[in-house]
Amino acid sequence: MTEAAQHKRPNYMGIWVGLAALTLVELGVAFLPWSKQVIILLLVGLAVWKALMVALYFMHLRFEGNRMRIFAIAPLPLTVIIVIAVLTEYVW
Amino acid sequence: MAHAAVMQPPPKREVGADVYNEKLGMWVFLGSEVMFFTALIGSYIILRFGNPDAWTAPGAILNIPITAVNTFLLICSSMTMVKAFAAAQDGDQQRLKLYLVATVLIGATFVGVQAYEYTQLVHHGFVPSGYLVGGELAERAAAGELPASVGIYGSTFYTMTGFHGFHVTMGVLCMIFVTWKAFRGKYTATDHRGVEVIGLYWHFVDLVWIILFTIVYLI
Amino acid sequence: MATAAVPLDEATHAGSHEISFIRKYIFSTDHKIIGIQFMLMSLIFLLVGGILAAMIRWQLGFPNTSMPGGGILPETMAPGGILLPEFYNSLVTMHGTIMVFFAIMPLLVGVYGNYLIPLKLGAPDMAFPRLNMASFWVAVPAGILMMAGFFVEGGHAAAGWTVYAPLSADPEWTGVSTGQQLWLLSLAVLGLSSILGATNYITTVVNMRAPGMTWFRMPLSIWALFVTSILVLLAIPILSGAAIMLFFDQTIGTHFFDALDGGQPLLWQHLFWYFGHPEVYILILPAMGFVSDIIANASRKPIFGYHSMVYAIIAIGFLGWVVWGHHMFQSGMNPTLGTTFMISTLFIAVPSAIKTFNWMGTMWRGNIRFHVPMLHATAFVAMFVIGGLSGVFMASNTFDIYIHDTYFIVAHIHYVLFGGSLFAIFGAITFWYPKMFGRMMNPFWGKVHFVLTFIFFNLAFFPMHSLGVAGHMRRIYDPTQYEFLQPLQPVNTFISISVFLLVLSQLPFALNFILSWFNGAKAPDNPWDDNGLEWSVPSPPPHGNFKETPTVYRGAYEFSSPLVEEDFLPQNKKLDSDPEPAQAAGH
Amino acid sequence: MRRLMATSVFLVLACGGGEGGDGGGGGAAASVAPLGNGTISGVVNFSGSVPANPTIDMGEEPECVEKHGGSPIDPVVVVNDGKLANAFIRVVGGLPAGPYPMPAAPATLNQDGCLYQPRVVGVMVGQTLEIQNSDPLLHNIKAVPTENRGFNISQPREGMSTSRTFTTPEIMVPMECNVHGWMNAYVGVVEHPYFARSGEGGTFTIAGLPAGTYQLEAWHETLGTQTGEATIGPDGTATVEFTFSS
Amino acid sequence: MSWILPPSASSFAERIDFIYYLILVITGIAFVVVEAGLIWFMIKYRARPGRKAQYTHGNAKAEVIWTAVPAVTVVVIGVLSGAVWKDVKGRNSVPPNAITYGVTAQQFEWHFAYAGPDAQLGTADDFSVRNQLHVPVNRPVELRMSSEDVIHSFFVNAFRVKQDIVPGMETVVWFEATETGDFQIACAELCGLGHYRMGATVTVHSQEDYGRWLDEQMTTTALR
Repeated sequence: MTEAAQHKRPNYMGIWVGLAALTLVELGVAFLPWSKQVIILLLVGLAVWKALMVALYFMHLRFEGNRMRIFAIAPLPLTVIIVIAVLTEYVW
Repeated sequence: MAHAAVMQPPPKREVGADVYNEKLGMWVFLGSEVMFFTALIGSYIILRFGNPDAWTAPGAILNIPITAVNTFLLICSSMTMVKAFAAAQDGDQQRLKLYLVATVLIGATFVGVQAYEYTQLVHHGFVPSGYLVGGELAERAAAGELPASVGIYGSTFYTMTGFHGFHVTMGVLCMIFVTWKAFRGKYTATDHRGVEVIGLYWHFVDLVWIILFTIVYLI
Repeated sequence: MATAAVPLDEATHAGSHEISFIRKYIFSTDHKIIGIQFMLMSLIFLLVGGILAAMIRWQLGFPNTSMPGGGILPETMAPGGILLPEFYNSLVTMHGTIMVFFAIMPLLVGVYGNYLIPLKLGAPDMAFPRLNMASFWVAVPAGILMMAGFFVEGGHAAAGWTVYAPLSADPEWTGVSTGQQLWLLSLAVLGLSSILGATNYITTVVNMRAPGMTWFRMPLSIWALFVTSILVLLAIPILSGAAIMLFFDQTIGTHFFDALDGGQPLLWQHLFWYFGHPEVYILILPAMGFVSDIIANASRKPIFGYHSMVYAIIAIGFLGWVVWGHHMFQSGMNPTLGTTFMISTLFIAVPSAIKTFNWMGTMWRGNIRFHVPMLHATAFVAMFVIGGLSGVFMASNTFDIYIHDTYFIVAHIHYVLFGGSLFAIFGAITFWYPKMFGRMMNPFWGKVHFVLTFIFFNLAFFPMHSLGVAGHMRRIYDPTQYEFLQPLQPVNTFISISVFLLVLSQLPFALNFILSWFNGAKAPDNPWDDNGLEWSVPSPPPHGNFKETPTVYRGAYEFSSPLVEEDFLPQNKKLDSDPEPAQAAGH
Repeated sequence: MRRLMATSVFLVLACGGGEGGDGGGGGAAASVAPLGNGTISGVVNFSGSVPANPTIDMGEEPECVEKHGGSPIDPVVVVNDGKLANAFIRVVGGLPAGPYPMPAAPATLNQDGCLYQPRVVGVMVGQTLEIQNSDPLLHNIKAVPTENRGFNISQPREGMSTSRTFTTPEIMVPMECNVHGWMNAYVGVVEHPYFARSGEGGTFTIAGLPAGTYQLEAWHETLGTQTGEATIGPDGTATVEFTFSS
Repeated sequence: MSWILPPSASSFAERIDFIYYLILVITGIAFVVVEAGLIWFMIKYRARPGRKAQYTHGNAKAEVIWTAVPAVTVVVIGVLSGAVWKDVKGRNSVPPNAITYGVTAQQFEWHFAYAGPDAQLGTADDFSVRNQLHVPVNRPVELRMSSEDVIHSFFVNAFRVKQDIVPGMETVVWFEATETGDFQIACAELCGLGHYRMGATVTVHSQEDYGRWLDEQMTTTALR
């Protein structure tokens, strides 16, 4: 609570509108007649964007101290390691 | 943080994460949740790479319109949640209760819609083991309109969305508890840890759904 | 951040008013009681696991002969007292499972994580006492589920403790369905317990250290438990997820690991070992921590190279995440990946070497008191060296071609888990027993137990190396089936006899443990002249631990300091030269 | 299917602990008095050219080889001067409503010389099937049913014997030994005791039936099924013939 | 209690064994040094009245040394065994002149498929023999292995060959036998209650014996 209290409160409605809009964009992109790869890249990009908005503003990571942020993102590398490593079974 | 100073003389402590225990604890717990969904989503990515033919084009089997609405619902619930938190900060009890109740209701609706979606899919003959023998989809597959076998598709779809739904349900239950406490006026402008902590969990579940909706339904 | 006040008042209100027997000893929120509860539970499982091991060894040492007392087993396990192959597979599976998940892991993390973290950090209790209670009472049903598997139709899980799919995924291949499902459920439930525990430990270590207890004044045991908790927190969910997928494969017909319908058997191995290798360090890091404390105390010397010890712990904790592939060199995994994993694996030798040499450096020019904990600690170092060195053989993917899935691996894991972890656990139990129960253990019987255990442990497991070098496969019900193994049968018999004696050697410990509890000599506050905060409070410590939060002025290893007359200097003892710690918390 | 069944069984066992499994079973039915004393006797004929049975390479099981003397063959289709053995005949219609008497003796399935003796065996639901090992080596017995609960057990030594029962009628439950891939047997699980296996001479008898007209079905592992009808007159006997052809 | 590897009979066995003896020597030295030092310290620095331990927090130089030495050593081991791995198990490590056999593993049997008269595997005239692999000596042999049910592992002690066989994958392993005679094949991955008995034999023939055996097999299978 405290961290949120110390800074100027973000515009939650704005974030909400943004998320809804991005969702609509995603729905549009998914059915575009483009190459699968491009669409996947776009969709993943949009998803990450939305996820970041939620994490940074709704979960207030944007306004936490650095210690707190480190705790929050610590596991992410591990999620990448396993997927990449196992995917090499197919890649080469 | 003037408010805490009046609670009681703070015990001297080494500076830690610079946040109170419940909040740190929830973040730590979310760390393990991330790894849990890594096991599920990671497997999904790997399995799909290994056997792309078992997946259909978006919308061919899954009902995208209804899940899109569901996605919007979950986003709304995140908004109401964060509004409730803001209200708690301002000590605005009325809006706190209002937004908490809204969050509970929207969350419950999400679960309900997902249950409806499941029943529809099973009705069409899409189950965790793939096509339901003799089901409508199985016939379309026999006719060559759909992949011959979607066993792994069904497995991953139901497991991932199912466990997300399970998390939402748990969230709703905890949220009901928090709401009940809110109605008993337990959350003040100075101390409303419960609201913030459940909020963190709730937003995390929302975040996971954002990822799931994209990779499961749209890709 | 004055809200750090919360945990304190939470803990103290628990202690303030009188609490019923049930709330005090059964559903207790006191981290000390919970630690003791975990200890009793896991010691019982340790016994069970040992008995299973003895049965395995009977079959290997004396194949196709009736096992003494085997008559009481039902037809489906051992008709006429002679074990059946399927039951033997269950024994192998359950010995591994119970020892890893229900004995060693709770003994290290559940018991001492609970007992030591608040005491050594000067905290009144865990950050979340009720969550702590929950983590124990979730572990109990997990244990019950696991034991239930022995009594269901089709027998218990028989696919090895690594439950490789598809052998484990489809009842058709083993004839086991219910047993395997109970196994998976039990581990999923136990996983929840571990995660709750880890959340608690991490929060406590980060947020509840007494003033002056800076990161680099924490005892190495706490550092180890902290890093271990992080590993638990992040590794266990992977297992839970994988176990749930396998459970669905077994029950509702999903195809995650079913090659016939788009699944991938190797995916199970990747997931399992991605959890499994951090798990290996979950099982050794705390042991290293306890041993560091004990060796420094017994040598009456500051730990040699404290900082590098800390960095070694962190390094091992990190490396644990990038080496899992070395369990899969021969699994058909991408061979290029194999080389990568070999390199990363070999590098684990570096932090391990640092720790070993630093332990020796600590003893060097010390004034070593050989109390029972120190005997076990020294044995730990000696045995861990063997386990570590034998690890180099299989880290080399090339030679692993030959010894993979042979008794060389069995020897290695037992030198690490028994010679390593279990000796450290014996050390820890004998070291902190006075604090936990307020009584001293009998040192004579402690020494007897140590000597017997040490001798028979080595007689039992060292010969296994030579079995492995001769190509003796593991998990073989009857080695005499292979000509090239028949000459090795005498070695097998010798090992088996040693194992029986090893199991018997635990009798003095069990008796010593139980009897001392009731009529051991009353323990003083600080029987070992140690510096840790836990020794500054009565034995056993009262609810809430400290009358007022202690202040810490130095690290935990200031032995034989020139500043004072006696050869130890408690962390909370203020000398005139000591400045008050810069007050960070609660600005 | 089996998985789904495993689930339900799991649900039962998870709270119940292992019931079922071994043991004689069928206690209730055992007390039932015979329905009659009529007998259907018959013969199974085989017309056409007899397909050759494959030889088995028992190379690394000398104990089994010597029991056969020379290279053993896999008795898939056994025909002696036009009569077909190892057909499974059962009454499929015309029976009065149950309950039916339980056969006194358990059915036996013997593993001898790395082959099943007999290759085809019938049991009534709840009747004990006794599986014996007469070979001094490991056999495992894997039942892969669709209706009943499967099992997979081992008999590593000579003279071992294990009992199993089946809970649901099923034609037929395949039995296999995975150590010796050529070993196959078939268990016919019937809800009544009125079944038989055609012997070496192709003949069989079904006893204990009241007078009446019965539909019968004969099954063979490779030749499919044939149906027939028999009427037991006042003299209490009836005859029936089946003819399989390749 | 022997640390000597059993006799080997394949082309790359020596190289694998060399890695073993190399590691054995290195770890042996480390073992002796550490354990001896440990015992020596235990005796020399045991508590005696009037002694006081030396008050020291460590020695940077010493720590650098015992960090660097193991690091260098493991790199050497890694590089050496990496090279052998590349030739034995690496991608495209199968020699071009290798004879190919098919291996099908199932609970609890091995089926070895041989190319028929057309010398082509995977054609109608292939024949397969249960639990018997026959190969010529001094000729690289490629096994294309697949599993019917669960994971098995193809292990020949004397050849220093081990490779898991995973259902749904075709795993390939190769070796070149350098001595004639019979050698035992074992399953090295727990595959069920018959695992301990899932053995087979690989018979290494001289070139001409192999030809003779092959001919007689083809004639007998032709008869069937």
